[in-house]
Amino acid sequence: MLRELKFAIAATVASFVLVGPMAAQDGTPQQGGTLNVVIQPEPPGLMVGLIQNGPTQMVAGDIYESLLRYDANLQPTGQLAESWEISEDGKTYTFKLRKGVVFHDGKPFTSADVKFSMDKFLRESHSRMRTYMQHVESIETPDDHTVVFNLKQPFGPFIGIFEPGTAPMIPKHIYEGTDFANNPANNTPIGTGPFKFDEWVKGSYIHLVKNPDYYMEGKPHVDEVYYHVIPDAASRAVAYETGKVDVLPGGSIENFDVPRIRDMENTCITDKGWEYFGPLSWLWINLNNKPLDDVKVRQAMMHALDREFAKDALWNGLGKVATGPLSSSTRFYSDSTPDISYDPEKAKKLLSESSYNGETIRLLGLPYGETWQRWAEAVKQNLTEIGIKVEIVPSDVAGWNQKVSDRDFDLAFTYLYQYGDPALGVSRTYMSTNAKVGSPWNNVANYQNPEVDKMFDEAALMASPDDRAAAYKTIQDQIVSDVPNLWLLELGFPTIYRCNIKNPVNTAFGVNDGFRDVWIEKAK
Amino acid sequence: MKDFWTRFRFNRGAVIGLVILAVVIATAIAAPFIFPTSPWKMVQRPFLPPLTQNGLPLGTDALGRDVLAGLAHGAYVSLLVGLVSTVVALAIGVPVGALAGYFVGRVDDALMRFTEFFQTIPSFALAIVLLAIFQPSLTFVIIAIAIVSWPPVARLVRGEVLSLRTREFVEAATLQGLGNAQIILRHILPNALPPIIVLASLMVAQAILLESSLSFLGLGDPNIMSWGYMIGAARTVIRTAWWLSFLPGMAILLTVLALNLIGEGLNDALNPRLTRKSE
Amino acid sequence: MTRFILGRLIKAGFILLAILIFNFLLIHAAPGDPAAVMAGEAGAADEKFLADLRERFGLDQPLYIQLWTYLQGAVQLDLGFSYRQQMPVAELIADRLPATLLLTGVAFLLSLSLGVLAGVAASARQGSWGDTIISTLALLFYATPLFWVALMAALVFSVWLGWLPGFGYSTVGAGYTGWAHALDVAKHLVLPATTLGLFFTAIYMRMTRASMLEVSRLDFVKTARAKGVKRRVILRRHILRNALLPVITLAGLQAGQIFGGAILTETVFAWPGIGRLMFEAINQRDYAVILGVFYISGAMVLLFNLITDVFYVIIDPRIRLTG
Amino acid sequence: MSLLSIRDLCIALPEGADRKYAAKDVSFDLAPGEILCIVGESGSGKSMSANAVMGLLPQGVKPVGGAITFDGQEVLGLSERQMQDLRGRRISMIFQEPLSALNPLMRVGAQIAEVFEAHGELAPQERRNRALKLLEEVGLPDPESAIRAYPFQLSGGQRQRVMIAMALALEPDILIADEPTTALDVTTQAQILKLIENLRQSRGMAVIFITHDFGVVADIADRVIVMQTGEIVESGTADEVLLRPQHPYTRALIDAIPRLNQHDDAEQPARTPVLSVVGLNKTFVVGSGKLFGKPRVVKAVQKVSFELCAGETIGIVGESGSGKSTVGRCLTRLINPDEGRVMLDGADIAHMSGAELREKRRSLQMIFQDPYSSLNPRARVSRILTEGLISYGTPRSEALEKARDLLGLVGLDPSAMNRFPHEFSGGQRQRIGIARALMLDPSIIIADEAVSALDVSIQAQVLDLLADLKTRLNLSMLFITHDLRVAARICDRIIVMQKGAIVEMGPTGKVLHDPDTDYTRSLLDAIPGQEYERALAEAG
Repeated sequence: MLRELKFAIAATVASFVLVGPMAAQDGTPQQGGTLNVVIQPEPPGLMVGLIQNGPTQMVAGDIYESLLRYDANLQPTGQLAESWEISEDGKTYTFKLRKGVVFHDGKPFTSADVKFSMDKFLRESHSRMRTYMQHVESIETPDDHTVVFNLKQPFGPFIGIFEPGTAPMIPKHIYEGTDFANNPANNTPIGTGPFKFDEWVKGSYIHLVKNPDYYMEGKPHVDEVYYHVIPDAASRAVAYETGKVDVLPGGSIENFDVPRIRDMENTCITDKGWEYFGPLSWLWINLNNKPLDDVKVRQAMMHALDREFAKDALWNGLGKVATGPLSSSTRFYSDSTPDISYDPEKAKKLLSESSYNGETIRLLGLPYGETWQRWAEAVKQNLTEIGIKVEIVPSDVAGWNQKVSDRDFDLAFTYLYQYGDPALGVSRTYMSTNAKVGSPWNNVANYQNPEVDKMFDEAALMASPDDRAAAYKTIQDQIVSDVPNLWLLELGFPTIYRCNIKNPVNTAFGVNDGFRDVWIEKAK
Repeated sequence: MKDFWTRFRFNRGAVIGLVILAVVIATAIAAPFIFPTSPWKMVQRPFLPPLTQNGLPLGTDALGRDVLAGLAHGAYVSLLVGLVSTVVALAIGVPVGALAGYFVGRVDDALMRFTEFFQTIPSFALAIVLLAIFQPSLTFVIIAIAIVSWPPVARLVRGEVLSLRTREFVEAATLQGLGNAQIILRHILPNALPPIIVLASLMVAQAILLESSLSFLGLGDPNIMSWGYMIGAARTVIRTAWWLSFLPGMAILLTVLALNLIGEGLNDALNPRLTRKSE
Repeated sequence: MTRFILGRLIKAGFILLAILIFNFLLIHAAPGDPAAVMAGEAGAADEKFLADLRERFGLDQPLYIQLWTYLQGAVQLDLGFSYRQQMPVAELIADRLPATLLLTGVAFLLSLSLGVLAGVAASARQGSWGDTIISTLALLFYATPLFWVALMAALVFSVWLGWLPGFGYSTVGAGYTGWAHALDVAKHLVLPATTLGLFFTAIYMRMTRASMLEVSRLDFVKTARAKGVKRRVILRRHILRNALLPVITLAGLQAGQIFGGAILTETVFAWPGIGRLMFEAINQRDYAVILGVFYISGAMVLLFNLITDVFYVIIDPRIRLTG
Repeated sequence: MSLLSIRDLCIALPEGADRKYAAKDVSFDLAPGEILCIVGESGSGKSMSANAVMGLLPQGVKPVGGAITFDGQEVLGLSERQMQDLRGRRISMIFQEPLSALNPLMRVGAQIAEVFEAHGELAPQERRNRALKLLEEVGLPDPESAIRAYPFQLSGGQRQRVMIAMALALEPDILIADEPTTALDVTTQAQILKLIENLRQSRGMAVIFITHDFGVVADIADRVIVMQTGEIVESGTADEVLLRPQHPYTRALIDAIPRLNQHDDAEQPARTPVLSVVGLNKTFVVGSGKLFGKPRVVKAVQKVSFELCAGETIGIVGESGSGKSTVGRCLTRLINPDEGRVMLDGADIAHMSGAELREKRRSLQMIFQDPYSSLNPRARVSRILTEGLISYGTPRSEALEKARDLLGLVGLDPSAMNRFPHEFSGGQRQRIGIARALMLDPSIIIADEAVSALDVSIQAQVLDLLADLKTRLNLSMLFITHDLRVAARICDRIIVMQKGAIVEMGPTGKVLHDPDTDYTRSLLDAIPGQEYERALAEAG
């Protein structure tokens, strides 16, 4: 019977085509218009150098820029940098900056700002950047429009970090010598981006206006952008239907609502624009707890999970079933890892051979809304079917963080970004050096495998991409056979928008890269 | 007792309420036998509308689970929460009120200030906080509800005791050499009972509402299928499958309505003085 | 009279203080380190990051010091700083409070006036079909889960019929001003206010009806009849005025309830008030905000009680002249 | 011709009442300017007939037969509008409880003016002046301020005067007074009665006066109707009915009236005091409920000292608020006295507590006023009687045994044991109360208004019972009452209290017949029906 229902869902999924960004490119841009976008939750602030959560990045993507952009295949293109080159030994990166770029307050943007941003500001207040910058020996600014990064040793992923969310360019003249965190300017962010900050009515909306002195001819096309704060998923759906908003970024409405919205008049949907983040969801397994330390139990659980069903019933068939620790859009992804597909029979068999006898497994759900709750319920049901006792442990965001940090769980939902490169987004969750209790984003499972540690270290510092590819292949095979986590899905977050809005998504960052190229086609 | 029944039956609403409640209770008890498989079992295609599939008269929810089974098991939870939390609330409120009313003066002041805090804090908000603190398991849901719903009991009981303690039969009891405990338990409380019973019946109703509101906000016990949970879960799909929110809502409405009707019936029967239809 | 009010104010002050301490301890007993939460939102964290946060928000201080500093602030309406929202709590609340006051205020007045009217109408024709209908409706409202009505209302009137906006406070970007704006807000207010008001309308109606019938049995009503006063006059001048007293008391007690209801209504209708702020804050373990909202709501409720007390006193000479 | 004539009036009670008719075949006439008294015990339907005239019967109670003709006009058939016009203008009414009969939220003036307004008389400012005049006429001190006062600010008597003023506003032909003085003190009662009498004369207004008190009847009635369970058993001129009653029921009632001079003045043998009270003080602080609300201090009991001897009965009399009941409660420690000693065979129970007090208090029991609230409605008689004894350690069986005996003693059937209070009549309940008091074989009984709530006939029986028990068990009794007649009936000595202090104390005969203080004298003079009593005495 479950079969039959699969077909049913598969059918509904097949019935619509994903409209890729390419499709949206055609036609000549028209000027003007207002862009109404949903944002949620309300960002704590817009100064992306201090805060890097989703909503902040989304808005900041319009205000701030970095040196580069990345297309859907994570290939760098120019933004504030016209050109760049990497030395043979992979230790020197030289960027040539665009001329005539000014901040929103009219002050010119120069290499000094780059050095200040990377060396001072971000080192101090951007935790992810802090780790990246450890590889940087020194930053030189031979002239106003040249920046040279000298690395201690080759660091493959380095070229992948120059995006607004990671390396935003911050105005030196405003922040130098101030207390960054409490600088009043944080409330009126100043960047070089296509849009300027206008006003922010807390709990209601954020208003950006076109930056008239933007350095790219004729861009941006739209006059203003409203980010509407609507706390409740259902209301967000209503907002789109009643025409109050025109763009629903990934995850802003409940997945259950997607099909209905998707089928509306003049509505396009795409799951592109997440290639850089490559959000991968999985269940942490607390390897410190019996019987989870038994690989047979873990394998049994892995095969018990009907992830196809989850994808179809909960994610509208968007995204992919994960095959291992890397998401398929991440560099050096290998598609030939050992099989971990749904197979209840095999699961039962493995379980019977394993050391499991009737312990209750505590499953910690992710407090990010309906879909995740349902998912937890589904997983619980899956595991119950093969004879594992499961109890869902509820929690709010705070509780979840606490429990995961303290390793107070048996299984815990999570999903993390991979930032395009295993060295940036993957190794952190599998290296024993990173298994310290106290953070919910390191090697929470406490997976200990010296082999893997070693290979990760080496792979990160290899200069040649091919060598890295080979190294990561073995790593993936090894990890998958150890099953330290139960990998679920490469999440497909759909961006939904009115079809007369062109180019909402055209980089690996999707809407987070700002609406520089967006234009609205007036109804004829 | 007999005339209690005659008076109770005199109120048609109360009888209707009694019937509805009886049905709900029956379902709650019978649920495990009619729907032996857990209400969480995914039995069919998601979002099956009602009356489209044999064996699934009310269709399925977002994960293809039997809605009817959910409702049946939910009835059990709602009633349980309603009753237990009310009992707990009474267990707190009656002593507090009784002591305050009987030992007037300082004791009274202290206890009543204490009660006032709980009344001043918006109780629903408090319930949320409490549940955020103790993570939401059925037990804590019940406790939280009890904690926010005892003050009215205390006030009511206090008022009753206050007026009863000066009654001559209480003074007589004192002269007869009875101890305070005996006087409170055997002479005062029994006479304060009718209004308490009435209030209790209404409290059960309120508790059920509160529970549903809490699990609607996702603060219920996630391992338990309750009506509030069903609405909360179905809320996001209200546009595509409105019946998923509608049906459990009706269930709550009917149950609470029934309890209120019964409450009024009890009121008419137990406190003839305040009776609504007194000619 | 002024004495009476002064007394009440002082008492209210003490209650508020107690509430502050109580809440502070209560909420700090909660699991979930705010720094961790915030780090969570930042999408990544290392020890330094967390340490910085803890330090920045004084979370590294011992509890009693945090309490003391909080109390000191609270007295001068400095309710602390919300790391989550990067704003002083007082400002946050100040931003959201008007919306809530508008919502609850309107809902309250609506329910009170409607409730009393209906109650009077019902009691005046006790046992008539009109009475039956009103009473039954009241029972229904009284028994419906608030959030459910809200959902259904949004579904029917906003989605299916498209008569009224289903969420929000005003049409964003419409740039209305003056009356246009007021009208716009009013439109948005209709659904939330009515759904929030329904339950209380029911309560007040039942209360009014009951107490009208109660009073109409008292001797002085008979006296009035013996004087040959007309039925309508008796109803208005003698029965209603006396019957209102308990209703007012009840209304005072209901203040807190309405506020709780606002949390649900505001979340369903995306009404940008402190009810919603509160719920978000609790999910975020935003201590400062939770405490702030509790504090303010407590104050509001007390103030409200005071107003009703004063009102009561104005109507009832027995208290005014002996109090 | 008669102003009002009632013929064969039948008033039906709603379903499930104890009897079918509130009033049956009631017929009488009322001539202009005469005072007709309707006498009867509670539940005799005396006020129903009067209410019927006003069309003010309680819900569910309705006239089913007969005719009421007022001034040649048939009243029963009239529409509500027509009745409204009649009420207040032609016929007006005053009630028993003047406090609850006035709207607590309206100023006195407004309530009087309302009468004119209701009947569209006078211009608004005129109305106030008239109200003022009326208040003067009914003898309210300082009408100027009274007119602005709220009911709760006036004394009981003043309120009743206001009621009367209201009733007189439009100079009606008939005033119906329903137990108008029952809730008042004797002195006040006397004044109100005089007022009504005067008004009748000055205005030639007819009065229907409903009461249970033959004394009052004797003082004001021209003609009397005696009612029993809804029917008129006797009627006639005051003299006929009061001095030459024909119907046995009437006779019984009249015999039951306690006589002022009906007490033995036999010189008391010197007795040993069992209870001596010295310098008892108690002050209440009221109105201090709210912060800053200036507390009012009431000196309820001031320096009260007296001795109660074995086998003696002392009556404590006084008007409401004189502190007589407080004394009783202080002695039993239901209220704790501020100062003073209460010596009970050698020990001062005023300053005892805990077990000691409990032990001592055994020998000091009370009989309460209200037979309805003095028995726990949810306890069987057996429990009511025995639990005290059991709590003192007596075995259950023994206690039950004793309870049965006592029931017999107070004249109840032992089968009463396992019934609930509500199954008994008022008199029977009072007997149960007495039995309860005797369970712990006390040496002293304090009876607080023990018979005030009872109808005369029952009152007599209970008084006899008490007297009898007292002698049989050699009890000492403290008899607290507002009714001098009752006191006269069973007391050896009488203490008169006023404003918390003892104003006079002495042998009953002395106090009643040549009192030392004016206050006592005023009390005595106020007692209604004294000439009548003499008349009766002469008639033998």
